[in-house]
Amino acid sequence: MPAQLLLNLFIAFLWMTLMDEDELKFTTFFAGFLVGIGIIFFMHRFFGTQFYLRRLVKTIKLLFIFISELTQSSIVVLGQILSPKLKIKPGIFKYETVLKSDVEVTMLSLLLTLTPGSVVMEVSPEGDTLYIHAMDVEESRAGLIKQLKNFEKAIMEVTR
Amino acid sequence: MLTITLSIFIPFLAAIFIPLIYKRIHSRHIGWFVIIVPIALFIFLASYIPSIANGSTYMHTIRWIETAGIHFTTYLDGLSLIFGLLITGVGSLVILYSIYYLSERESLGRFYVYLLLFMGAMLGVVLSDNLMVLYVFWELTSISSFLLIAFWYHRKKSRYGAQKSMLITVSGGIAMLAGFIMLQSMTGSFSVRDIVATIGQYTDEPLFLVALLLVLLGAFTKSAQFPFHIWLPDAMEAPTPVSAYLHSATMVKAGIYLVARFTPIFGGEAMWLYIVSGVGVFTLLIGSLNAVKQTDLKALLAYSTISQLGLVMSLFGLGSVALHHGYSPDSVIYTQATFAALFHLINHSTFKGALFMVVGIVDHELGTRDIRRLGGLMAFMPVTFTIALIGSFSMAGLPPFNGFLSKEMFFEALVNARNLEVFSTGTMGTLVLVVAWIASVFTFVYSMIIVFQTFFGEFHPERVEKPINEASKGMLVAPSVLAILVVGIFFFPNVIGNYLLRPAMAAIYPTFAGAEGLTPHIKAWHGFNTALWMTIGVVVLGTILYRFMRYWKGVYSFAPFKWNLDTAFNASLSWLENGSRYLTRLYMKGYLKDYLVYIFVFFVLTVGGSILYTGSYSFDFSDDSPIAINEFLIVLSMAGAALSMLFVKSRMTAIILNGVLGYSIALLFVIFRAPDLALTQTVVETVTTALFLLCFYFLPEWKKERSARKTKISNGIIAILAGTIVTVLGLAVQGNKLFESISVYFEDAYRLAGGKNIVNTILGDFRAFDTMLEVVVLFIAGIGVFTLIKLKSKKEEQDIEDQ
Amino acid sequence: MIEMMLTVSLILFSITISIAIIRIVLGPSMPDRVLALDMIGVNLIATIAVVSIILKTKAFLEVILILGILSFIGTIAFSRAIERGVIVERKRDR
Amino acid sequence: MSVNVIGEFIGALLILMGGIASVISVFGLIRLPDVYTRSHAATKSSTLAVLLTLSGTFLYFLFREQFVSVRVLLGIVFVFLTAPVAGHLLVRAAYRSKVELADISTEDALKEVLYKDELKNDGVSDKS
Amino acid sequence: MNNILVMPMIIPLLTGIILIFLRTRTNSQRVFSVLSIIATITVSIVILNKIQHEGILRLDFGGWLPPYGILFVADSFSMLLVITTSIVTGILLIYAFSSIGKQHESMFFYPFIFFLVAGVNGSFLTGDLFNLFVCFEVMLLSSYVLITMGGRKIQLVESIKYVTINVLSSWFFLIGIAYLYGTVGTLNMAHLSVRIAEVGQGPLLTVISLMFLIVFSLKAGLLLYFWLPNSYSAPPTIVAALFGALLTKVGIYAMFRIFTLIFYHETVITHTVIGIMAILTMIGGSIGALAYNDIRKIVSYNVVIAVGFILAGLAMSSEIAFQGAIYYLIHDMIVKALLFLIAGTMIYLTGKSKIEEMSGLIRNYPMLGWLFFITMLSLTGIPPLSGFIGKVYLGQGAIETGSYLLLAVAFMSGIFVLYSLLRIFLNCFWGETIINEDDDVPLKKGMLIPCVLLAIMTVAIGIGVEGLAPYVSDAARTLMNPDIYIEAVLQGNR
Amino acid sequence: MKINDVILKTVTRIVAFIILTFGVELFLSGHNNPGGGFIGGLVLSSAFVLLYLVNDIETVRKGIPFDFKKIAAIGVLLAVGSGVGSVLFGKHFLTQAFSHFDLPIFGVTELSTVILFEAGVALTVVGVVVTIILSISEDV
Amino acid sequence: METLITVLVGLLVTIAVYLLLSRNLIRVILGTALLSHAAHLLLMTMGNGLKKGSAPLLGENAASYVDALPQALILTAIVISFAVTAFLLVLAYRTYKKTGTDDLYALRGLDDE
Ligand code: NA
Ligand code: NA
Repeated sequence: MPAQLLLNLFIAFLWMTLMDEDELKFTTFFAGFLVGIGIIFFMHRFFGTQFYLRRLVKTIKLLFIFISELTQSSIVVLGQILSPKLKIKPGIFKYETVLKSDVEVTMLSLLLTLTPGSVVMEVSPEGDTLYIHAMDVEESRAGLIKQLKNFEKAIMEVTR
Repeated sequence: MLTITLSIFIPFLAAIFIPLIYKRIHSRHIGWFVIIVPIALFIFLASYIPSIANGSTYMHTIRWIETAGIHFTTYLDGLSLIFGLLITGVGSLVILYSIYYLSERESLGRFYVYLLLFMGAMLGVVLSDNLMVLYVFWELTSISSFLLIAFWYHRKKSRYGAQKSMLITVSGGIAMLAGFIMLQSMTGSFSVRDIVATIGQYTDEPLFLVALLLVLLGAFTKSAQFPFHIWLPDAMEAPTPVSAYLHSATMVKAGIYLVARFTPIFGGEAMWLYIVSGVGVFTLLIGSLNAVKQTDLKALLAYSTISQLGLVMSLFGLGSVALHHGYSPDSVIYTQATFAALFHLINHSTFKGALFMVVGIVDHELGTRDIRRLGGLMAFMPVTFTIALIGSFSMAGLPPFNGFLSKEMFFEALVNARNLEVFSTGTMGTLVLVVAWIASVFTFVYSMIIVFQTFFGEFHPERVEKPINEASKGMLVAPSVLAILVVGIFFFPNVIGNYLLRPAMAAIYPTFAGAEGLTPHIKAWHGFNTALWMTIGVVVLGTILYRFMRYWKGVYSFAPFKWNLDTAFNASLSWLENGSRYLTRLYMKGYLKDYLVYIFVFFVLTVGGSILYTGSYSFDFSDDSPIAINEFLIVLSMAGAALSMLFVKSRMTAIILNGVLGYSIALLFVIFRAPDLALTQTVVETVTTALFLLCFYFLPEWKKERSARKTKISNGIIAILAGTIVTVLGLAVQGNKLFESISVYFEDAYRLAGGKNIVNTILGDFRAFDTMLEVVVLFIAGIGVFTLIKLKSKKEEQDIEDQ
Repeated sequence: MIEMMLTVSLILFSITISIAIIRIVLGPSMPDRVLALDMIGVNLIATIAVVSIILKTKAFLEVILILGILSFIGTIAFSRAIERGVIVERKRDR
Repeated sequence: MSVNVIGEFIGALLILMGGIASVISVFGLIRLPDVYTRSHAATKSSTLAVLLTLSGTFLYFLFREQFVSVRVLLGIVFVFLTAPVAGHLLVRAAYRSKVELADISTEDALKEVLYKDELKNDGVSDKS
Repeated sequence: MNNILVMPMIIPLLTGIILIFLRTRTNSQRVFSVLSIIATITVSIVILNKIQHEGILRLDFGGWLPPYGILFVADSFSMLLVITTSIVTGILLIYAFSSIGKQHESMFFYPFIFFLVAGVNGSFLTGDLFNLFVCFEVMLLSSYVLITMGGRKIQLVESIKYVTINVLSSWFFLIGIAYLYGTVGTLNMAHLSVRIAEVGQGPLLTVISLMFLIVFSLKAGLLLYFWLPNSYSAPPTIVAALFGALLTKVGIYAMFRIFTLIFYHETVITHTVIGIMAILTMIGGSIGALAYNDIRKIVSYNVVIAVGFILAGLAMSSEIAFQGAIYYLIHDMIVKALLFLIAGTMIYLTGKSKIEEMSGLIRNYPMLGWLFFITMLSLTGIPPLSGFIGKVYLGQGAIETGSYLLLAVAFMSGIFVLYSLLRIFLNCFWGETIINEDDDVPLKKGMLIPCVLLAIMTVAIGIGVEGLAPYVSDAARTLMNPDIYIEAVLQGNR
Repeated sequence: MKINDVILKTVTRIVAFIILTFGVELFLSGHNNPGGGFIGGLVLSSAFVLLYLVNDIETVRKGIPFDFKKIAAIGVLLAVGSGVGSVLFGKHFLTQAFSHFDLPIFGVTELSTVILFEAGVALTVVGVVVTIILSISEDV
Repeated sequence: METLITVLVGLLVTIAVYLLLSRNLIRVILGTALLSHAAHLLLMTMGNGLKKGSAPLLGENAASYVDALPQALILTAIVISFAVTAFLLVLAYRTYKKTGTDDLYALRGLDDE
């Protein structure tokens, strides 16, 4: 991915010099950058990796998944807080993730923690097990696990 | 003349060279080098006798502290000449005596250095015209006396005596200094001559009397007048030559000199008369009474000296009356007293010097000076006995010795004094006369004690330390010379009168210059007048008292005698130390809290007090900017957070609350439009919090304050008062802004300094110096923390400073 | 209208801060307090953002970011202190 | 009504919502039974309130002054990045410093891992 | 433009920084220290003489004219103190070479000394109130480090108090500045003076002036001296000497500056308070000096007495009293340094600090004994040593202004000084020698030489007073006539 | 169970760089906007504080092998030296000069000697804060 | 606003003084921290008036600016008080390590005879 980005920047710069204007303009550079994107998109198979902008797309997708989860669980938690009588049954449960790298585990934990109702308490030394505190473990365990799976999948799309 | 000035310095110069010579000639022969100095000076001064007798005076000035009017001015007149001759003459004899007296084992180099130091200082005192220079030497004599008294400093009593004399004489000196300064303030000059010339205009100033008292304080302490006489007996711890020289012949007479010198200045004042003669007469009595009960010969001589000094002092007091009245033919009545004083001064130096030396010989040969262990020495020590006899009889006022002459004149003066107008009643004068007479009786008694209890009676070899021998010839030379003088003066008193006393009288009565009768002709026989009858009475009663002494000596055990000033002095010193200790401990408890309380109490008292006193609490809220609700809420929260800090149980909670406060202040800074401050505050607060947490690892959890309820309440009151004052003052200032701030200038920052952030331009340019130093402060703190942590003294246990 | 909304939200943030201080005082556990502190930090950020709008200035936008950074660092420091006592380790055994 | 005014209004609205979210969270901070549950509320406050407010601010500046505030954007990213970490660390610290779970808690998967030894030794569940 | 004015501060500052880099090279540190202190002294003397020809000098930092920028103002008063500070420090450094030890030397001991001097000299020179605060802080921070250096128990315990109290006093300073700025709207001291003179020193300003009184009293040890004796007894000799000689003097200087330049209108309140405080200080110091048997304590209380004595001169507020105070100030800096050095050396030699634990030292260390003797006399004000002339002038000032109580107490305090030091001399130097020949700790030359140098100074100043007179009278004249100072600062754009 | 700081460490890697960049930006923009040597330095040092909090001292030292005391000293030297510099140019002590330059890439830029001074300030702040924290932490 | 802040300052001072007078070292240090907070706020109120004018940034082109001088002074003061607090804190824990107590009553110090 860095190689692709560098190449893209190089193309943009080249473009700018080719234009041979009086002064250096950001717009020219930007135009060159766009050109570069096009070139690289067509050539990315030669690198043997994904087209780097695809990750951007996937990241945006992850963001949307996150926002929707965030909204849903926010409402749930706000409701719980505001309900006249607390009916929650909090608890800590264990989740073994399929994610491997530090970055992936971190991303998963961040997303999970950001969404209301769940906090990652510990990561096992091996990095494959998350201990999660949930606000209402009985009710939302299934939902949470579904959420986790969702996130895992989206993360993997970005990172791999 | 420069030579006179030099004569002061010669002893000092010699004092510098003595140690060098002493390193080579490590023996008593060092004294032969030293003695050159006083002899040469004596001859030098003596060479002035003729011209001074003819009325000349000599003056020489070396400019010293121009701006303060302090110059090194020497002035040689009749008065200073007498003293100068005494100093050098007796000095020569004493050094001669000491060469034989002191053992080679003593640190002679040191001894002679001190002695020369003293000699120079004493010459300085009597030859200085400038009050400040006089004071310089005055204190120097105290110091050299201090050093000489404690010559055997390993003895506790020597140290005690030295300390006592130093404390008393230096204190008196300081008082005198204040008096001198007052004189200068009035007259604008430090020169005695100038002051004498102009003092007439200033006698009405309120300071005049104060200055008089202060100067007298100096004189009395130095001359061991009651009640300051207590140091003199203890000064006898000094080697005997020193006692003979400083503590009888010269230094103690510095006070007398001062009184004589200042008579033209203060003499016209009735208070001068009352105090000088009153104290003198009383000292005379006290001294003689005390002398009689002494068993240590030296102590006896010490009290006798006190007494004799009192005598001379009182005479000077009486003589001053002449100035009170101004010149008239009757003045002679009074000036005669002064004349007698000067005469007795010289006589006393001769007979007392001789007596001291005798006592020294006895001590030196027998190892004791206790009269209870002595007796019958006459047979073994004939020369010594002769000298003792001459000295004692002179002191007792018997003919044919010089003491008789001056004693007679003393009585005459007293008889005349009864008629003084300033003594409002005749009884008063009579009283003085009676007191003086009684004192003379006792003087007679103790003089007899010296002669008879030492040299007559039985000799008990077992009571003394050493086998008895007559002293070596060398040791006898000096006292013999003095004894010869005692007799010689009796027969040729007018040589002294004309050559020495006359010019001195002229110095004391400058306004009477050349007046008739200022210098009376001294006669041994002037018929059966009151004075002679008094002397006869003294002899008769004195003899009776001496014979029957064992019957009445018991009175000394009565309370008034037991309660003596020495005990009072010692008690007051220890009271002073203990009192100081008690008082200091009272507030110096070592608790930080106490110290802080003092500071805050002081703050409340001064600042708070002055707010109330000056009424600086006018407020003006009209200029206040409005408060938004959220701002109010924030401030309220801050108040809550701050208050909670007092009650939280955990230090970490307190830190969190502190953090809250810090962050809230950052918010306030935002509200007050101070972005840079808000940024800094936030970061600093965080780093501070981190530091707290870092350090908490090492520190224990805080405990509940275990202070008493009372303490808490008083702390609370102090805290509330402090806070209130800060607020009140703050509000008062806001209502009283007197000027526009200079900061408007900085709004031109971009043009002036090329920066658009005004605060930053102030920090980086207008007030960059502050910033630079602030960086230094930070740096010092950083390196300091490093040092504090890394530098640990390795051997604390052995560390001696840490107990 | 906008003014009103901003003012109201400012007040709301202030209320939050006040209540969070109560939590700090009440505790009961130390993490509770740090949590509240963290929350205050966040609300301060919000407050400053709104103040910036009201004052129509960009001068304080840096403060927002700084506050975000530092409340994070602060929380880490506190949780380290709570967890291990020592907040900066010389050498971690791992 | 111009686009700018609408933008400003949306910004202000977002801010107001942020304020409300904030108050609700702090309500949770008071109301919830233990630090773990309260941490949920707090993290919500962070995310929601700040997200809303800063977005509002961003919009406001964008529409009002046509100013793209990188700092505000960075601020949002920052809060997103750090708030969950902070929450995670705190909860972990709480658990490791043996702050008890509320009584209503039903499950504790961590205890057996973290306090294995103690459980074995005591045989009693002792979290404090 | 007089860039030379900044040198007495910048040279020590730069030296301090550069020495940091020379941490392990002890010898280079020493050589460099000596050279730079000599440079400081030289520069200061040049400035002082320049003032005599050109009048008060000023240096506007960054070229910003007063009252907007910060500036250094050098008049005779400040330069005399700067010179004395530098000389005393130089001499103390020599003592440090042989006494402080490798460990300290490699832990930035010399840099902190130089920072301290920079702070002190800066305080003497600055013409800006807030900058004075900052200079104070430079000085204080260095002093905090120096007082704790070595980290012995007693040092730590005492420095907690020292630091806390100084933090508090700095706080008073800061809020004092705040109030003053709020009222008068400026920070430049001359400008403050002008503005206050313009509207008159009303009650509020008088109250504010008392805030400064508190601050400087704390620093100087005027009445609020209770922190001083213990603090000055804790650190190593050389540090104690530096503190005893220099630190309180900065407070005294500031007191003089502020109450002669800015708040000189309501003397009935302010100067009376100062006078009362001076009297109480002298009394407290005097009884304190008698209360202890620990020589460090005795010596420290002597510092207190001198503070009262000097500030009595301020309370009198006449030109001649100022002269006396200035003379005495210079004298005290030198002789107190000497006194502390000797006391420290005694402790070093015997391993004891109580007077009853020492005896007969003069036999083994005659030179030291006589140096102490001279010190004692000099402090008592015995002529012709340096303490004398100050005393005379102060006495004249007291009489001139009718301050008889001050006069009485000031002169009496001399007796207490004498007595307290006599106790040391009699008990420690005289008496039976109790040290065995074998236990005899050799007295290093490096420790003795500085003492001798200081003793020579006290004698030289005493005898050669006239050499100082033009400077001192110029200094006193300036203090008496604030307009001279103001004129120099605010008029003319040099 | 040993603590696994993976989340914190991963996030810190990003955050630290944001802070550092921000710190530099604050330092540079201080002349016209909020910021300056102090604040820049403080923010930079807070980045270091973060690094020390998250990692242990040894690890950070491997990555940043500076003697922070020296950095602080260099900073002070720079700050004081910039004042002395103006003396050498015959200006009042601490005179700051500024002028507008036409630089290649940056265009017309205002350059001021203040930047040297401020750099000194910033370096000192960083050096001191880190020195303090390291000293305390190593005392354990 | 000025009045409100001044009252707050007074309150902070009160609390700080009370803390300073306590026996515990940390309380004392906290007291000093509070004191400096108070001083900074007070200095702030001593300018030309709070909230009167915009932030002292010339780039923003406002009609008037708040008093910038106190801000600069406070900034300096903040840094200095940070330096002092850091030192004091380290001093405190070193003292505790050496003496084993943080009770100022126990830390009486030099007490001879
Ligand atoms: Na969550
Ligand atoms: Na002894």
